Amino acid sequence: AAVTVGFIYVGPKDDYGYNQAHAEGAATLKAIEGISVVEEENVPETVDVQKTMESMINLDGASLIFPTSFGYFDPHMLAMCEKFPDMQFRHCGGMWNKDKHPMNAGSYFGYIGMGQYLNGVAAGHATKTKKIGFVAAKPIPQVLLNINSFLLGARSVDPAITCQVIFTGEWSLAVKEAEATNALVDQGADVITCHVDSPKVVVETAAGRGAFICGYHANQSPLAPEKYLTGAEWNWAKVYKMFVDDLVAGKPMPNFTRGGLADGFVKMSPLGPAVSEAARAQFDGTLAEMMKGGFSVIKGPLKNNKGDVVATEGQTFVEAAIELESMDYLVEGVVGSTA
Amino acid sequence: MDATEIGLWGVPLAVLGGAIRVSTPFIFVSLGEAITERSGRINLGLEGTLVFGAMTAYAVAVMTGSPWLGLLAAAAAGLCFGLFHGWICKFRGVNDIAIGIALMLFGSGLAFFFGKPFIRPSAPDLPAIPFGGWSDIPQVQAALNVNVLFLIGAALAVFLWWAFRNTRAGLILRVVGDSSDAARAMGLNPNTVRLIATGIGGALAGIGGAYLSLYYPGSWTEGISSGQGLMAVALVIFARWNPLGCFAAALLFGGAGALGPALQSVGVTQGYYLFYAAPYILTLVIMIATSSPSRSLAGAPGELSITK
Amino acid sequence: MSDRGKKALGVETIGMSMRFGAFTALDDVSIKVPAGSFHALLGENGAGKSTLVKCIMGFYHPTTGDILVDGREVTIASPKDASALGLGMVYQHFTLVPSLTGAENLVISREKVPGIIDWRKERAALAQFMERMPFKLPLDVKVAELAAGEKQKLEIIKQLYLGRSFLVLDEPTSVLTPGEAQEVLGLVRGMTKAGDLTVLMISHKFHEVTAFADDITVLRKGRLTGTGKVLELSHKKMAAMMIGDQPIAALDSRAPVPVGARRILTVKALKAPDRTGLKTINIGELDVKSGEIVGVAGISGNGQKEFLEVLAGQRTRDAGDVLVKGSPYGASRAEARTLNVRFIPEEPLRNACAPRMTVAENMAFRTFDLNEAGKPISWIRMSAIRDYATRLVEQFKVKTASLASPISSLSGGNVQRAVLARELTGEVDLLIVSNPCFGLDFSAVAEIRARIMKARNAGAAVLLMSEDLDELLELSDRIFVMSDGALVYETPIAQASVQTIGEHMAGHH
Amino acid sequence: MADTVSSASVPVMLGARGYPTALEWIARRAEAFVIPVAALIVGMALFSLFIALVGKSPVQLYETMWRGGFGSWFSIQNSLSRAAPLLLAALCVALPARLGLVVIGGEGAIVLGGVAAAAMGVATSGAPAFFVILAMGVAGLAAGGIWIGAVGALRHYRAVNETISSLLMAYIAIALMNHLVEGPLRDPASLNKPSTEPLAEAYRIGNIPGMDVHWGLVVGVIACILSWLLIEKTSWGFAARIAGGNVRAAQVQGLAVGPLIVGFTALAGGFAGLAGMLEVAAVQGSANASLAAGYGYTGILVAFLARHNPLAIIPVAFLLGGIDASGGLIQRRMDLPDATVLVLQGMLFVVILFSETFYGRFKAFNPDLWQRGDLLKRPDLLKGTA
Ligand SMILES: Nc1ncnc2c1ncn2[C@@H]1O[C@H](COP(=O)(O)OP(=O)(O)OP(=O)(O)O)[C@@H](O)[C@H]1O
Ligand SMILES: Nc1ncnc2c1ncn2[C@@H]1O[C@H](COP(=O)(O)OP(=O)(O)OP(=O)(O)O)[C@@H](O)[C@H]1O
Ligand SMILES: [Mg+2]
Ligand SMILES: [Mg+2]
Repeated sequence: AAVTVGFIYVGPKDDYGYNQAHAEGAATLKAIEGISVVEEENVPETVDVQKTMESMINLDGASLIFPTSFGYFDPHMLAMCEKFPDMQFRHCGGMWNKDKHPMNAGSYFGYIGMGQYLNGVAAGHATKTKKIGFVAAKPIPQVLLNINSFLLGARSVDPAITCQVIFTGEWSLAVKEAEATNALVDQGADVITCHVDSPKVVVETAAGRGAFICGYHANQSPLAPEKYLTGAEWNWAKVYKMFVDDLVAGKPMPNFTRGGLADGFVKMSPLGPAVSEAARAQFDGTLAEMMKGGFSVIKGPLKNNKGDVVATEGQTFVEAAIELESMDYLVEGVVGSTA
Repeated sequence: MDATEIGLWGVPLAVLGGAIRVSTPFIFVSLGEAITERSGRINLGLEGTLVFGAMTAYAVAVMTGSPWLGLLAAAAAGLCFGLFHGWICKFRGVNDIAIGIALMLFGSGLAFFFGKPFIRPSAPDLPAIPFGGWSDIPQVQAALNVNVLFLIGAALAVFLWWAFRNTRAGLILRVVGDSSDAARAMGLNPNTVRLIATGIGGALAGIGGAYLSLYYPGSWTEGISSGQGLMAVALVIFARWNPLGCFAAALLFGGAGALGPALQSVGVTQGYYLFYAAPYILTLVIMIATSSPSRSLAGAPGELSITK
Repeated sequence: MSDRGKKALGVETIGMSMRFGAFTALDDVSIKVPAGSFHALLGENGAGKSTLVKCIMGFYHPTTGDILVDGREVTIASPKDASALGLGMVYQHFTLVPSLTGAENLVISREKVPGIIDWRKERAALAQFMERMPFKLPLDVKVAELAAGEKQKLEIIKQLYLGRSFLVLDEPTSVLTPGEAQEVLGLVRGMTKAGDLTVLMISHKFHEVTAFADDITVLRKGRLTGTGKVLELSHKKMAAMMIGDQPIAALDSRAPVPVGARRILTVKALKAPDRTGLKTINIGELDVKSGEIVGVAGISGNGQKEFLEVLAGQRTRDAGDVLVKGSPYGASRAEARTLNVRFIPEEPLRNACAPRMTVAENMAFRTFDLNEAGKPISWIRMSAIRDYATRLVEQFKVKTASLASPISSLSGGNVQRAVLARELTGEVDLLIVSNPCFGLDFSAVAEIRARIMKARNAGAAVLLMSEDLDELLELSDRIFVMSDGALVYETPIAQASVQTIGEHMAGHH
Repeated sequence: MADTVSSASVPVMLGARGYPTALEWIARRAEAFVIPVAALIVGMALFSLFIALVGKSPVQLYETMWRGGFGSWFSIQNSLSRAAPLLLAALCVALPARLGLVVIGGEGAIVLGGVAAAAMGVATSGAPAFFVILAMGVAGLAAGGIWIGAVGALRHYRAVNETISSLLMAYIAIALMNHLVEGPLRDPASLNKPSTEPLAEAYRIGNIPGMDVHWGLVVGVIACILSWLLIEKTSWGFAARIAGGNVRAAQVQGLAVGPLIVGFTALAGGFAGLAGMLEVAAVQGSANASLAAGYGYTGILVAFLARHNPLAIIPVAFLLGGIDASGGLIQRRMDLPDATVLVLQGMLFVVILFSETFYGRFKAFNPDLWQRGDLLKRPDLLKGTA
């Protein structure tokens, strides 16, 4: 009566980033009695992923599948949900909508923007040039929220800070990420973070140029122990265990799962040696406030970097606010454009 | 102007720095391929060799702690790939282009297969020489932090250019590449010469891979190359088989590649995808402008299948 | 070798046999070429001449047999060994490297080339060497840019530069003008007389043999069929030794060109760039009438090739008209078809065939898109193509293993025959031919010339370009000379003199 | 002229009237089957060695592969699904190859074909399904055709090397696609995965009845068959083969080489564009970055393995799809990395390509040889002098 759970990754399992974070979560399930885990890496977002899901069900007997990449959802996972109504599918990304999507589908995601805000707090204290940098893959809402959070965190330290962003256009493209990092440092940014699938290159390049780093996806501090301030990490182990526990217990699994720092979906890397006492204090204070709930990164009065108001005086958006999921602006202070 | 903020000057500086940083793998692969193609064979598999070289260099550097040993290992691995290509293509009916494509797959496959355990550890970098000491602008210093391999690549380009016409080995290579019959009549064995040339080409591609993983971007990931090896092979045709041309083409390509991020960093952000395509567009435009049906591909080695 | 006093080497083969698979190309051939002699090796195409000399040069390893050099047995495992012994060869097909300059070609062929070449020193040495040669050649341009005659001279100069004591020449004069041939053979003849050199020449031209050689050896189907002193042999005897007493195709007698014969081809004020793009060719006025062969003579590299390419539609023209039967002709397939124009370029395997396609397919190039009624079709029928090819193969006696063999597996003469079959079938109003007999033996040559003459007598207008003046004199009704991109001289055959034509070819007018 | 061949002796060597007998026909074809299959077996044996060296069981591996790629109706459908886009992608390489061109940038045509089809689908939205799908197909064909046709035109009229220009243009096409999908053509509702507006369900292409494989497979197979007919059976194909065999010969024959090159490259690109359209209409439902999935590059390999024969593309693509399909199961069952499949493919292909050297070497496959003894080795027989 073993339960088989399938994981599908879009890139290599060990990439020091997005896929690794999921694979580490999956690995914790392997230890659980009665659960067996099957995994497939480097699966493109084409008919291949549909066939992989199908193959996991048909040949491995998987009854719960986690397709972890964003592009797997529509149409690939949805097609499989329809084809296998008795199987459960949970997708990482938060696109499930009870009006549109079947009940054996579901999505989970974490409010990692909070983590980027905390990154920003650490960065705000560390920057001397008052300029911080962000290497981003594509201008999509999740990435924009991270960029904005990073800047706003830094501005909570010093409102004069600006953040330069460079989009690479691809989720994983080592040389371009390195070039982007160099360009940011050349323009004076002295704290760098990123939102790409594999932050290893960004971290190492920035550290090599003497800039401070805030990590993303996973803990990259071993790559640059001196320069690493902190990082926003996923804690998928907690999420996966929760789903699997439900499955084993025969309880219906939730379709729409979100969580942030307080829920343990997201965690921060331990603060590095370069973080000052003042920074540590503000960081801990903000974290404590977030853990209480109700913390808003985006709150009025706030303009975007084209001068339009995005939040009026008194308007606040908590981490779960639905509006944040269609963010299409960069806030004032971010140098860059959404298209 | 703020000492740390160089504004629009960042663009030319980034292009210069980018040309120096990004071009090195292109230089090595295209010089290696130039040697191979001058002997009358084309090895499209250098993409695989590049990736395998990157993995080998990184793995050996991690295990021994010496980037130089890593470099050596990458060159040796590349040599093996090159020799294999050279050996298998001597058989009648075996298509060098097709074997190259298969080896591209095989090289990348082996690299990914054996490279898994080396994604996480960090390897020591190859050293760079700071040529920017005269300036106190950190950006200039950074741009002029030149890796030894770049310098070796530049020297190699000049050396090959000279050697193709002024050494026995260079002339023999050209003889074999231009006419197997003539070579045989001189008592040369074209297959042996091509074997050696493809081997050297592979070794240089391996070194290019070592630069990727041990210097810039300086880590081992499966996406480390993203087609640079294939592009470098194409640049050889673009450079008309001239080593100096290969060097210039690599610089052009590296510099143009840096344009996209640099423009974004100074606020030119609209249509960034199109900026990223700059190296390709530029190369294509130059190709079109410099080609003409009446003097098609001057300098193409006569035995080269792709231009026959 | 200088210690022997005289430099020339004698070479002997004893019982030389060479098998390719089950086929015996050489069967127990013993020949003797004494030091300082000029020896001619004769035989039909495929007789084994090239095979024999390639065995001597270490290019092939004979199945059995020995080689003696100056009476001593030697082992020649590779062209390198031959070269070390002082043996050299000018191959039937050029072995210069096109993308290298003349100087580079010479230096790299030398046995001992230093690792690093000091070009200043080498150039000086080369200049000094060239002083002693009877003809001048530009050594600093790429060989690819040289004319065929210049290449041939360079090949020979290369061997002399390498200081050969024994020189094999495999059909050395096929691309040279009579004057050039005279010059080149005269030079080596002189060296043999002086005892500096021994020459073994393969040739299909009896008059050259008579003029320069001391002795001959004849091969036939791989066997030695005769030797003798040139002084004691007539051309007829030589021919008999080569082919036995088989008949040779005779030219049809030439029907006189009717007075009012229709003008078929008219070329007026044609201008086109030459292959370097630096000069232009300029054909003032040329016309060819029905039932007439117009020959164009010229040293290769004087624009004949470009002129032909314009006529064949491979080169764009800058100005001028090409008219066939009065209508403008742009060499499109439709025009060639309605006007019955046929074109046979030189080296047909390189210029008129797809080497890897089958014999049947190659023979169908002109007609594959027509049905029996001559109407265009979209669907080709392989059976029709095969039937057609079968017919032509029979008619023109093309020797091939099967219609499905690639045409590149055919011998040179048979490729030529296959192309002739393709182009001479059906109604022909205008035939443009270039060097149709290059490298073929005299019986093949006779047959091809007979075919051309037959086409003429049947009413075709023929424009014949040839580097072989004998051929032009034999076939043409009128001869033009092309020099420096222009037609500089015209003569009816009756008044043609080799002397005057030669002078115009050389540009001395 | 002197000739000892009696005119009768030639046809005798050709068989009755120059036609091969059925046995001859089979013998010639058998070579094209036996050699690659033997190579496949040798390649797998070599790979067994590799697998044994890294400490896994080759037996289990092949068992797994069989199960994953070919062993059941599900696995076969899985392989066929993966093979479908490769058919059209491979034609983009094989057709120009018959003209002597090495085009390696089919990926660009696929991507642009997909974008054009998606845009067309949105533009004609509301019209009857048949019309919309047709319009999308035409848009995909046209976009891909123009893209690779341009490569052919540049080659013929400006002598720009087609290998490098097609590669460059593939990168440019992908950039253009990303630009369009994230910019002018972006559906504002496509939040975290920028895409064009989704096609309405009615305009999607579904599965082949009774199969879990979309119609793209049928389109691909038909395209391969049509291409084969075009090349082998029509006068245009014949003309193209002449041009591919020797451009000079084609020019001398007055064939319109330029239009032939542009036409064939455009058709080839059109097929690739159609592959992009099918990805959009049958799989993705909109155009987005997933279009650049590398089919164009895999297609190069398929075409070369098929020796540029459109019919041979079909089994080769199926083989590749099967290996690909079994790759997942190998990862899951044997705890081997995904790269295992790349290593296997690389090894197999090297061996298969190497096996080309054995064509024409075996007497059993060569009717010329078994009819009249060792003919090829005895030109004297061919010359009728025996
Ligand atoms: N390298 C080779 N390998 C196999 N067969 C060859 C090779 N070279 C030539 N042959 C065979 O030898 C035959 C004759 O070739 P060759 O070109 O020497 O003909 P030839 O004797 O000059 O004939 P022709 O009188 O028609 O010019 C061809 O039919 C071909 O099958
Ligand atoms: N490499 C080869 N493989 C097989 N057969 C060969 C090869 N080379 C030559 N032959 C055969 O040997 C015969 C003799 O060829 P060879 O080239 O010596 O003729 P040749 O007398 O030089 O003719 P030509 O006058 O045309 O130059 C050819 O007819 C051909 O059948
Ligand atoms: Mg010969
Ligand atoms: Mg011959």
